[in-house]
Amino acid sequence: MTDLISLAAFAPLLALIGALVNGLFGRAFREPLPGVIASLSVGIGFLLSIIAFFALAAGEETRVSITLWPYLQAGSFELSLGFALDRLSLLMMLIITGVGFLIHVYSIGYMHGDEGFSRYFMGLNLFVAAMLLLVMADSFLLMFVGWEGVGICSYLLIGFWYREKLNADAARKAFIVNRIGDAGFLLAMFLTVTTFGTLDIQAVNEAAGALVFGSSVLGVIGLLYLLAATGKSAQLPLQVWLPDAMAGPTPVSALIHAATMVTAGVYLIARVAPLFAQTPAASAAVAWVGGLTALIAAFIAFSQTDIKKILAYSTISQLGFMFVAVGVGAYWVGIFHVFTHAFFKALLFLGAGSVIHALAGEQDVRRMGGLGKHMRVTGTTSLIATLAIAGVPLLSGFFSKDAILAHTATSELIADYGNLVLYAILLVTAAMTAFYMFRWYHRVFAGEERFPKKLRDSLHESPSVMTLPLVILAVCSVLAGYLGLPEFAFPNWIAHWLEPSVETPVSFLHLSTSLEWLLIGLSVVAAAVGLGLGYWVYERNRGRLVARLEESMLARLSRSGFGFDALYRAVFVEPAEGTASGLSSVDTDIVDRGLRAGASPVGLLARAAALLQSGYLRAYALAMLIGVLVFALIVSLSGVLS
Amino acid sequence: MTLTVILIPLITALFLFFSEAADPLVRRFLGLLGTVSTFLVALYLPGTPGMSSLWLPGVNVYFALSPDGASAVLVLVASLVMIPTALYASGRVERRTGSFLALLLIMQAGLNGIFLAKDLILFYLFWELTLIPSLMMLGIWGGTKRRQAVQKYLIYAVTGSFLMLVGMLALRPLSGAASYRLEDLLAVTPALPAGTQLWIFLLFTLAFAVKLPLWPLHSWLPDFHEQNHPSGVADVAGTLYKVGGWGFFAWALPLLPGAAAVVAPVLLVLAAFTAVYAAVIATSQTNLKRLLAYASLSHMGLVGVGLFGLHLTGLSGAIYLLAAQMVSTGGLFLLSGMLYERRKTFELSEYGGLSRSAPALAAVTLFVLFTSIGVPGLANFPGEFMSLLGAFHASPWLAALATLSVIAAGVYGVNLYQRLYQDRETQPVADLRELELAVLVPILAGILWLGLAPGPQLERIEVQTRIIAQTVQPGEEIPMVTLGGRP
Amino acid sequence: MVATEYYVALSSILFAIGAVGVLTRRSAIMVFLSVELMLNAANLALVAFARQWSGAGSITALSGQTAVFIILALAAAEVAVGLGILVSIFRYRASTDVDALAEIRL
Amino acid sequence: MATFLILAVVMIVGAVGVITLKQPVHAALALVGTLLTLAVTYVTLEAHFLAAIQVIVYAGAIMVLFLFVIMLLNIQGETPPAVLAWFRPLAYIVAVVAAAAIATTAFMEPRSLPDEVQIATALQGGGVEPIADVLFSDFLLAFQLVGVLLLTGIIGAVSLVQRKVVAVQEARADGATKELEHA
Repeated sequence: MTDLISLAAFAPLLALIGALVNGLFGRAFREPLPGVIASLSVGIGFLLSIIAFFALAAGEETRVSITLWPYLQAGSFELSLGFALDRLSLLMMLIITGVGFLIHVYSIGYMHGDEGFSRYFMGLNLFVAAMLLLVMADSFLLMFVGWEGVGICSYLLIGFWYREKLNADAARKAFIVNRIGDAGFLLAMFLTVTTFGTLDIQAVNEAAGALVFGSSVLGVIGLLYLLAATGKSAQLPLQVWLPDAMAGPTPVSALIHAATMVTAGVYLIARVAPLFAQTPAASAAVAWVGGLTALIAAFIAFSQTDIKKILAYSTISQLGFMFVAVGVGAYWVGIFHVFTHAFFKALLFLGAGSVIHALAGEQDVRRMGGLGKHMRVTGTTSLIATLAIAGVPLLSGFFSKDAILAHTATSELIADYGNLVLYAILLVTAAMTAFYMFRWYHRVFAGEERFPKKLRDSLHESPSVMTLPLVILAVCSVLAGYLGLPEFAFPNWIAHWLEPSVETPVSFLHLSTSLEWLLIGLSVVAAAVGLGLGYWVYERNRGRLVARLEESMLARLSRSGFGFDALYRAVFVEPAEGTASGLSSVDTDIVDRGLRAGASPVGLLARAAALLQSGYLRAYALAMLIGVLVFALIVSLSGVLS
Repeated sequence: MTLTVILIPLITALFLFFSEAADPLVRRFLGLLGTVSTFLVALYLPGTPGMSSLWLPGVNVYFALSPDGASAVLVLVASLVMIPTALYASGRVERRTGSFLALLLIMQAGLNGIFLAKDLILFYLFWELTLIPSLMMLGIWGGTKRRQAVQKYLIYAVTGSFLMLVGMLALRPLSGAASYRLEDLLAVTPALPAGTQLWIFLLFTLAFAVKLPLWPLHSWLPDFHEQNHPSGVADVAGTLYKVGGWGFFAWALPLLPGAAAVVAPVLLVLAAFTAVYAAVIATSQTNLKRLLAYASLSHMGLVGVGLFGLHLTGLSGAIYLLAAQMVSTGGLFLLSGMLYERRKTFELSEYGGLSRSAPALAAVTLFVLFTSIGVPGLANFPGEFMSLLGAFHASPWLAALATLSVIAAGVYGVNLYQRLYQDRETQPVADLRELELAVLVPILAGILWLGLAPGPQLERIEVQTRIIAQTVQPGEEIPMVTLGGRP
Repeated sequence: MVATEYYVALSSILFAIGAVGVLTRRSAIMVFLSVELMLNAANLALVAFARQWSGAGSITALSGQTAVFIILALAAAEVAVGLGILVSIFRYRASTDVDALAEIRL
Repeated sequence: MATFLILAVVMIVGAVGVITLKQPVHAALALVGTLLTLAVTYVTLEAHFLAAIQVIVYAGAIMVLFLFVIMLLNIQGETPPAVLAWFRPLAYIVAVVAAAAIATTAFMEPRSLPDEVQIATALQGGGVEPIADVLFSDFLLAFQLVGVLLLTGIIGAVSLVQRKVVAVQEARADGATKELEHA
């Protein structure tokens, strides 16, 4: 059975080969071939993952580890690279390769006619390989290899149309902010080695369990891993790069900046659950970072006008929800939300992609509207996704979000860190999510048509290669929810499935069933309020109310993304550039000239010595005589003779 | 066998000196012959026995060479990098190519000597021998302000090494060792009184800090690289010649452990500061060569951080990083040579959008840039990781400071790529030609080999690190051998 | 029989006078003469000590006098070359003033 | 003791004369006087052969050479030194201190003289035959080297003179070309 599972180990290799083939010979291939190669390599990876998934489900062992080759070795510190395929990593692999495959197919249509066609698919394949490496790694080091690998691929793909300075800057910003998170990851690894003596995740998890509850060193390790996670999952304070990352092609935003890469932070914390379970402080920090990010991101999403920027802030907000889930100790809930979010967010992005594709690159929602009539499939699938993300009951979003809310309310791990306040925040954010998603759907698909008339007749639905993935994703985003029904009343498959991988001593308050239903009711009310408000503002009053609010301070604050960009530029970027040029001039002027000045006394000494060579013979004779004299004195006085 | 690694380059250099009138292809063939055969010999070096014959009887100086442990690794990597360098030099240096190549090979012989020498005075001999060709390459083939650069480089290098010579010569009489060979000295010098150990170690530090280079003694580096021959070949040789780290690793730390324990924390501060300082400055540079100079200075800061952590992982990591940065920084300098050949300038402001007309060049540059900023899975990462880890054991805060250089490295790496290859297109350039491809293939192979399979090399390095870790017996607070095995 | 110390004192006085001559006289010839004088002062001391060491056998005693004999030969050769140089300098500079030759320095 | 004093005074007066007399010829003659008195002192020190040599070689040959050169170059007296005025007193002081130092060291350890008989037997009157014994036994190498030395002295003197002739021919040749140019 294990060899069936270990087949999945070839998935990253396949993706890598696909990337190499496209990279080296890409330009030689005609248009769709690179796309086909890339999609195939990811597709086969998907099949392998499914086989492994069912083999693992059937088999009795929960974890298969495959060692590759020894990597680092110094004294007692041994580290060899290897994969650890357990239920959590296989689930993630399914998401990555599954959603990845759909997006690859979609991209064949979307990138049609682009002159960097093969380069695009090389980047996408490389990304899938790196992401698989990240989730399959058995040690923090190999995870870090995948961690930076995805950072690089996102840099390559965000800056795909590198000729515009805007895209290149966005790519650079994403890379540098990710790099800050990676530095945090490095420090966390160092502390892990000094504390546990090894980087093997399973060993660390077991050892962490043995440590005293809430010990400070664990707290620091947790915080460092949190810093790494915020870098990659665009949470406060490192969330500024994701909105700009929309400069990349839309399928890239769908795959990387919605479904897979940004969830790496959540996966990391879930993977190191036993460690976080031991430090309520660090977990509370995770939860609060998630909560605040969710709230702020939702607020910013209100006023955004770019179709993809709204979805980007919505992603940041949903990631905030996942962080709260893993923060409060409900690790399977976090992964469950990752699972469902991957589907409907990818669908939303691909829908936006097909809208942009149809409107020949138009991304501003103010010049869209009423497209539902013209693009049937995109319209309906986007509607399903919007309802799902808004948390409308019986759709996947509702189940995962409700689970998060329920577990936040009943969490004991961070009970004394204000989990109820957090619950309230999340509830409000859920409502806000419903509102801005309704706004998004309405501005694009409903209401009067604001796009130029001449586009009207050429408007057509995207080709089937793009709409088919939309339909598949829509089906998934409806059904996915039923894998994780509320435990107290219904069979919950995903909790049971992830249990062995993330089992921790974390417990939750046991509520009476009536209270559970009350919680579910509350989340339904939140969704209803959000949607209703949206309907009242945009449908009934045709957005007149919004026009009046346009100039208010809140609206400006929201549009500017809470001023984080300006703040970071003023606090970090300018001073950094200032110190850089300052240090550079210090280096050339002070250190350089200083040392040269230090050498000047030697010059003085030389000139003084030259005086002795006056050229007068008699001076030389005198010098000789003095020499004789001194010698004679020494001999006579030192009593050598006697 | 070990002697042949030094003799082959010397002999080929001799032929090359007289090949001035010969046809360029003959020169290229000779250059390749020399470097490739040296590389092949270097491949079989680790197994072979060393040699040790009495050289200066009066003073008991032996001509002792032995390819144990880290020296074989460094010789192997240095000779690997030398192949593309010689090939590119034969293609790109116009004036007196024969003697340029000869100097390059003499430098390679000197470098192999430095790494293999197991006798202190022989080490010093090769240490100075390698300086001469480096100076001549800068002085004869350098840029407009080469004279000041040579003067500064000479003053720094020579003052440091002469003082070191004083320390070296004093070592044997003071300690009463049988000879200047490493094993004889190792038996006796650790027992020297703390005072003598300290001043001798400081003399050693002065010379090695110039070559490491560490913060206050580094200002020769930017000028050295800026004024060198635009093909970047002399810079690669210069990068190989940054052997201060090896000096500390093979000689200063093991011979004078008492002083090392006292001085190392101070040097650790300096090294960490150099790493961050240089990386931050690199972000603001507008001249390509100066930017690469500061980047390599930042790497050497990390090597220093690894060394002065006085920890087994750090020491092995520092030497591995030393080897890896030869390949990556060497590759970057060769690429800068290729860029200069296309646009005849190093000013970054005149570059832009080259990726459209030279995609292969852009891809390779990006790959080598990512290696240089320490992306895991590529050459620099294992060394950097272990160095920082070693330093983390010594002092977490300094290691944290040094890790900031990783971020600054990311900034200058990506900035450089954007200014060269992205944004609007300035002037289309030719893509990689076959000579350049042939030059870059060994570099890329080296990067992948060092990045993906550090295991065997680390094992060899560790043989020598173990000796140092044994002799360096700092106080309890710096765990000497065990890797933080605390439960 | 006069003690050797007196001869040594006398020779040192002559040597001092010769030295003053070398240092103060402007003309090269005069410097030459003073050098000869210093030379003879040295010879005197040698002969005085030859007598002093006669107690140690004739070989050691007479070696002092033989040394003087050799110094004489040396003085002759020295004067020959010295004057030759002097003549050539005179032709070149038409003056034997010592200070006039200052520019031979670096 | 009296003879020694007389000789000493004469010699010192002669020496002072050498360094003070304006005219070079007078100075040379003063030096000859000193040399002759020195020869007499050699006699009192039992060095008869040396005394003879001193008179013949030194006073005879070398001083004649000096006089010859002085006459040849008809060197006038000296003008006072214009340069390094501070130099003269310093020279005097240094010379006096040097003489005093050497003298005092001698007088600090007075050594007893061996008796008459011993001196006579050892020095055998400083005649040619005993000196020849020493010269050709212990000092043989020195003797040969002196021969070489004299040879170089001669060659040196001749070569210095030789250049003069060549220089003259060149001067004449230059002169000719100059006229050619002018013509």
